[in-house]
Amino acid sequence: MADSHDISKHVKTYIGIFIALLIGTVITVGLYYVHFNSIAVTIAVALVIATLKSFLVAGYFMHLMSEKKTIYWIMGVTIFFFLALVGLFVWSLYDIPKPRGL
Amino acid sequence: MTNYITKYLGMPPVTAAHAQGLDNLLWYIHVLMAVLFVGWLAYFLYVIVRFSKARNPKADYQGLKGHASNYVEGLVVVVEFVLLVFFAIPLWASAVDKFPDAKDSLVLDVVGSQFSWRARYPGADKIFGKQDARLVSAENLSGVDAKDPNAKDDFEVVNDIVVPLNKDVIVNVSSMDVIHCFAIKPMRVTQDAIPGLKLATHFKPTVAGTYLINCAQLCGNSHFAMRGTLTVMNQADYDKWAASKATGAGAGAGSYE
Amino acid sequence: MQATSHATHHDPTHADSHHEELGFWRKYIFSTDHKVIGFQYLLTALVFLLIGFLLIGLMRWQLAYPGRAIPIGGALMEKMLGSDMVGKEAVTGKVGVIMPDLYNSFGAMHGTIMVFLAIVPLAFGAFGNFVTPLQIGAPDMAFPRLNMASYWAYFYGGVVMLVSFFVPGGAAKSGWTSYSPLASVADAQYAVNGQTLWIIGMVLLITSSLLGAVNFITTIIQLRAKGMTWMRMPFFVWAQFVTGFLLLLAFPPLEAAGIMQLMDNVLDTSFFLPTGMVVSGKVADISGGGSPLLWQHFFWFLGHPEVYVLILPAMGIVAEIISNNTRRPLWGYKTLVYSVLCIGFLSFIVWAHHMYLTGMGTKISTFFQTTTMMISIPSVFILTCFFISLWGGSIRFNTPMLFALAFLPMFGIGGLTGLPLGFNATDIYLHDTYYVIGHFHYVVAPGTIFGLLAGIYYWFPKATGRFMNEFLGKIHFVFSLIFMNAVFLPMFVQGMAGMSRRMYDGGATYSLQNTPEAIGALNALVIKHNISITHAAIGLGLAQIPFIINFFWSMFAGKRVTSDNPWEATTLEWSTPTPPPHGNFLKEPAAYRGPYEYSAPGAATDFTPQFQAEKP
Amino acid sequence: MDIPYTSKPRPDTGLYNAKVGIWLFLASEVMLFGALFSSYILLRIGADVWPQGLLNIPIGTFNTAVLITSSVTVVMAWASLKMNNFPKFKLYMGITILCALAFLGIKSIEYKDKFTHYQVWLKDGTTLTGHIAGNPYFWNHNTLDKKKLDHIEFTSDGKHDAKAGDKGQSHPGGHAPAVKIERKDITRLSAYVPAHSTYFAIYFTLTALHALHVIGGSLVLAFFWGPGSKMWKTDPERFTNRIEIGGLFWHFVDLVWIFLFPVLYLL
Ligand code: HEA
Ligand code: HEA
Ligand code: CUA
Ligand SMILES: [Cu+2]
Repeated sequence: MADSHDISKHVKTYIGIFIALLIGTVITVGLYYVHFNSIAVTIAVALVIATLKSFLVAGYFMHLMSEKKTIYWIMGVTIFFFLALVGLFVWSLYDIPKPRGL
Repeated sequence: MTNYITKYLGMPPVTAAHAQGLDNLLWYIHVLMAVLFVGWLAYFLYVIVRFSKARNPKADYQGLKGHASNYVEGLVVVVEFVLLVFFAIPLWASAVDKFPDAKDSLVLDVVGSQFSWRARYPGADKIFGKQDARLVSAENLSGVDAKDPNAKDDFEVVNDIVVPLNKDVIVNVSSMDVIHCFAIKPMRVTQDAIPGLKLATHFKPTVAGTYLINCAQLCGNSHFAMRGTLTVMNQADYDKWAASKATGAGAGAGSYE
Repeated sequence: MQATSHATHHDPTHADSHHEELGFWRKYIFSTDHKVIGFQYLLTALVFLLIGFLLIGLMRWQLAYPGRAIPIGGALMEKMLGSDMVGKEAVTGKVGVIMPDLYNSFGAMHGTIMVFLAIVPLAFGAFGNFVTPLQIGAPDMAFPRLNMASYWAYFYGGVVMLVSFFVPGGAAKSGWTSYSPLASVADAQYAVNGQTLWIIGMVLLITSSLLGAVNFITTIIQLRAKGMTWMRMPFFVWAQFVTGFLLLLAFPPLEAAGIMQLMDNVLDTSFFLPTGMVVSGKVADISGGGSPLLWQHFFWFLGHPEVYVLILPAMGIVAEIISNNTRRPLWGYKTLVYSVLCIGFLSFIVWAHHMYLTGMGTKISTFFQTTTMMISIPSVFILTCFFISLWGGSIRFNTPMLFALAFLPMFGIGGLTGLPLGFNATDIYLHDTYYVIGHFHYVVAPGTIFGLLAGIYYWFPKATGRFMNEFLGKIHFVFSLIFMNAVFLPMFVQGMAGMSRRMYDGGATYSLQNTPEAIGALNALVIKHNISITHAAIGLGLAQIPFIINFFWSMFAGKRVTSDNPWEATTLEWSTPTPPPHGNFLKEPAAYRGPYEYSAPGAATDFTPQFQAEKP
Repeated sequence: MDIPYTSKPRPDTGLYNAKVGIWLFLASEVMLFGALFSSYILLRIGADVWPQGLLNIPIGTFNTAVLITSSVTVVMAWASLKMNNFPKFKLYMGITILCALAFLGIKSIEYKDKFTHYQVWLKDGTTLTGHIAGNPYFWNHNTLDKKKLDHIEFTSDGKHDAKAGDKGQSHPGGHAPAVKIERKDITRLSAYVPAHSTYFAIYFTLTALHALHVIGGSLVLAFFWGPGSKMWKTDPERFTNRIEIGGLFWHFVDLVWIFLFPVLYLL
């Protein structure tokens, strides 16, 4: 377990991440007003930023950067099934044959 | 092939062109199942007699030696693989991808609703009239646009569908309300009817006569009685029937107004 | 037999010196002790098993004799459920005819009750709770209060389900799968209807399972005794571990979908309702834009892992009992463990084999049928290991072993008939026929139920300090085996002949009798099977009477055990006093070896328990 | 025997029980919200039109900031305990709870705006958005029939592209004067409630479920801040663990919002 000296170092990280998160939010909203020409790019950029932010929260606030193996296993399995869920749903939606006829 | 498969599996006779392939696969799988089942059962019965406490008071820590089990497992894997790759996948592909040419086929729109099947025929011009959801009313359930000239010779039948013999039939299956399932068991045809989607299936009847269309998906309290008939008749009779429908009273474009 | 058979400890105060006397309520009703909670699960779930059976009994009556009043209790049923549900015979006017809506309600509730209120609570709630902590050497579950909450969520879920029979319109009637749009259209005229209550009940049941799953997995990860390494865990614990993960990760999507369907029913949203629906000749008053297939995906994303939730614990029980009664180690323990992990993993990516006919393209259905075939391989491995474990054994045919042995071919039939369903081409013909009904009942009824019954007979002495009666047990076994097969074998014949499931009149509408000119319609023999099946189902019900008598009689007057380890077994639960006190173990338990050291060469007895310390 | 590892970590896993428990619980939460997200994707792909810009972005941005703040304060609260500084813990935890309340307050104002904002679909195929005179809640076309109204007084948001919809409440009265719309011209009328469209359906489902998590989480945190904090005196290690667990849940709630905000408000 970390002693209080370590912790005060952590506190600095927390503040840094807090600021990074706020900046991320501002950028996302800013980009919305700027408007990219293509909606796809807008969506991609917004999701990338959100993902980065979530990595910061999960990695540092939730200490995932330095967790135990058991937790990694649990979350790894979960993320895998989550991706299976989304991926196979979307795939199956695109793979519906069209009606036939003239 | 006079059909020992249908006989031993107790299935209805084969009455559509693609049905034999499906039956064959069903047969091979059941042979595999039977071999496994009988083999294991024989082993099982032997073992419980041979190794009962009375016969074998002292158990053996090592148990079975050798690789017999690996061979059995390997065999199952191989057979399943063969059935999958050489039979199931191609069969499905031909059911879903290899559609007959629509020009030479009869194309039908079949719409399920609680609790009947409504089939729309494109008529002599082989083109369906336009449909529009906003036109839907109790009198015009299909929402056909009567102004469209293509709609003039379209006609509809409820529950009693007629198709010509030995000609490909393409059915676009859909539903107005809940999910139904359009099934003609002797033709080995089953397709869910899902509101909001139009799903195509096809078959080629090879035996004239009457068949039952059944709804295979629970759709409400009269699900069990949602029965239609499919009548397969030779081309000449079919043409006569279609002509009478297209111009007959209560059918044709007139009924949409 | 030195260290292993201490005299039994019947004195609870002695066993449990350091805890204060709890009152009746805290001890038996709101207990946090995993063993009491396990027992609560057991009793509640058995009652639901009986209810589920009574429902199907009434349905089977209607299938065998369509339109005939049930022989007894018709008038009472009409009073309770109303005359829309229970009608009169056309000719005689006798009250007690099950109406189509009631048939559909019963069907949906039979499926729901059997799966979610009977088998899962038995397999996971009862056996998981009672046995798992004992087998890994834990004093209790990791979160005892959560455990209690889990039971009560289950209990209330069950109450909601039962209450739903009595609201206007009756209980849910869209199948246990509750497919939209039917689930939103049925009974839409009633503000609070069976469909809505079904979802609320399900949300409670899901909550219960989630709490249970969190608890089980934590317990297995954290509370294993000293020396109980992963590869020394009994196979039963592995099965529970994987089951826990299945529940944990597969259930939440259904909870989400349940919330969405609830909103479709109550707040008029249209998550699962497409644009342009026309219900009874009128364009439906909804915003549209939803997708009925979305519900199906969610349901089967749970539904398929769920079927392994039903079977894996039973396999675990069977493994324990086979090893114990062949007096030799389980063959291929490692193979078993990897197979069960593999099943757990794959079971998340096969779900759409229930949806082949919803208009799937070639690519996606190829994917799903390939994974479906892949998942059958580890099942074959597991069964093979069980079979080979018998080789070289010295088999004792006591009641638990009989049920465990019968499990093997029964599951075999059920599993093998899954194969033609798993190939999408053949599923075109078999989908939604009685072949499917036959397939899954073989796995859940003569399969899982037999496994669970074996478990009850096996652990009963540990839980109560008394044996169940062997004679009654064997009667129960023989008749159950005969009638189970008499019920479910003919279903394959019916399915092959093309009889659809969920048919109120047992397929009479599609029979040759009804339409003599129809080619390939159901013939008289196929229809007649309905009657023989029903008779067999009644026989099956009667065959349970010896069990019920045996269960309660033995609890109070059965033969007392003379040792803490009456079956001369090797796993840790047999080292506790009988019945185990609060806290389970008198001194800290430890595992010194693998779980199945039977007939080890050089050992003094034919079993060397995990808890027996190495000779110095 | 007592249950081991309730506050000390188990040597081989390095974890105490509750930590395994909360992560397992979060795993199931990932699947819960994941399922809703995937429905969002599927509904959106399947939709002919997907409304955009109907939500108030400045308010949403502010709320995001509020939630992020609460997330950092909760981890600071835990760090304070680690550093043995109980008063600071009280302070940070207090801020967290206030943030949670602020978030919920703002969210409920947003909800209320939506419940009184309407869209009418007219016979000629056009639609209008705006307010009905008297700002009633939750009406739809059936309400009109039930109340036997043959027309409504409707203040349109004005000539606008879809974007301006969110200005409805901030410009009461709007740019356009109230107009009278006859019942017979109306095919459909709906407030911005779940039944309005699949967009609002998924919006309300996701945000309400999220709000439930906020409520649940803040109740637990409030307990730790108030009566529960007595444990600091008796069993500080276990109490610190509890704060860590509560914090983990709270971060997860924040994390969900980090995705919800762009997905629902911006895209
Ligand atoms: C415990 C429950 C359980 C189990 C274990 C299984 C196991 C399997 N199931 Fe089943 N299934 C259900 C419960 C279960 N199923 C239910 C409830 C439904 C219907 C739901 C509904 O629609 O209402 C269903 C429906 C269902 C369908 C959909 C059918 C349809 O609706 O059209 C399919 C299709 O692929 C399928 C396939 C399989 C396969 C391939 C397996 C495989 O995992 C099987 C693998 C096992 C083996 C291959 C056996 C191996 C054994 C041996 C080789 C030894 C033999 C020895 C002797 C006989 C002595 N199942
Ligand atoms: C785990 C699941 C499970 C189990 C165990 C069963 C068990 C049985 N089921 Fe069921 N069934 C389903 C799940 C299950 N079923 C599902 C999901 C459906 C589909 C529903 C739908 O269409 O939506 C279905 C549908 C279904 C049908 C088709 C209905 C239709 O399509 O119209 C039929 C028809 O015969 C049937 C029959 C039976 C029978 C005879 C049993 C018997 O095996 C029952 C045996 C049980 C007993 C004999 C009771 C024993 C009691 C005790 C041991 C109690 C002891 C009590 C105390 C000690 C207090 N079931
Ligand atoms: Cu239509 Cu069943
Ligand atoms: Cu399945």
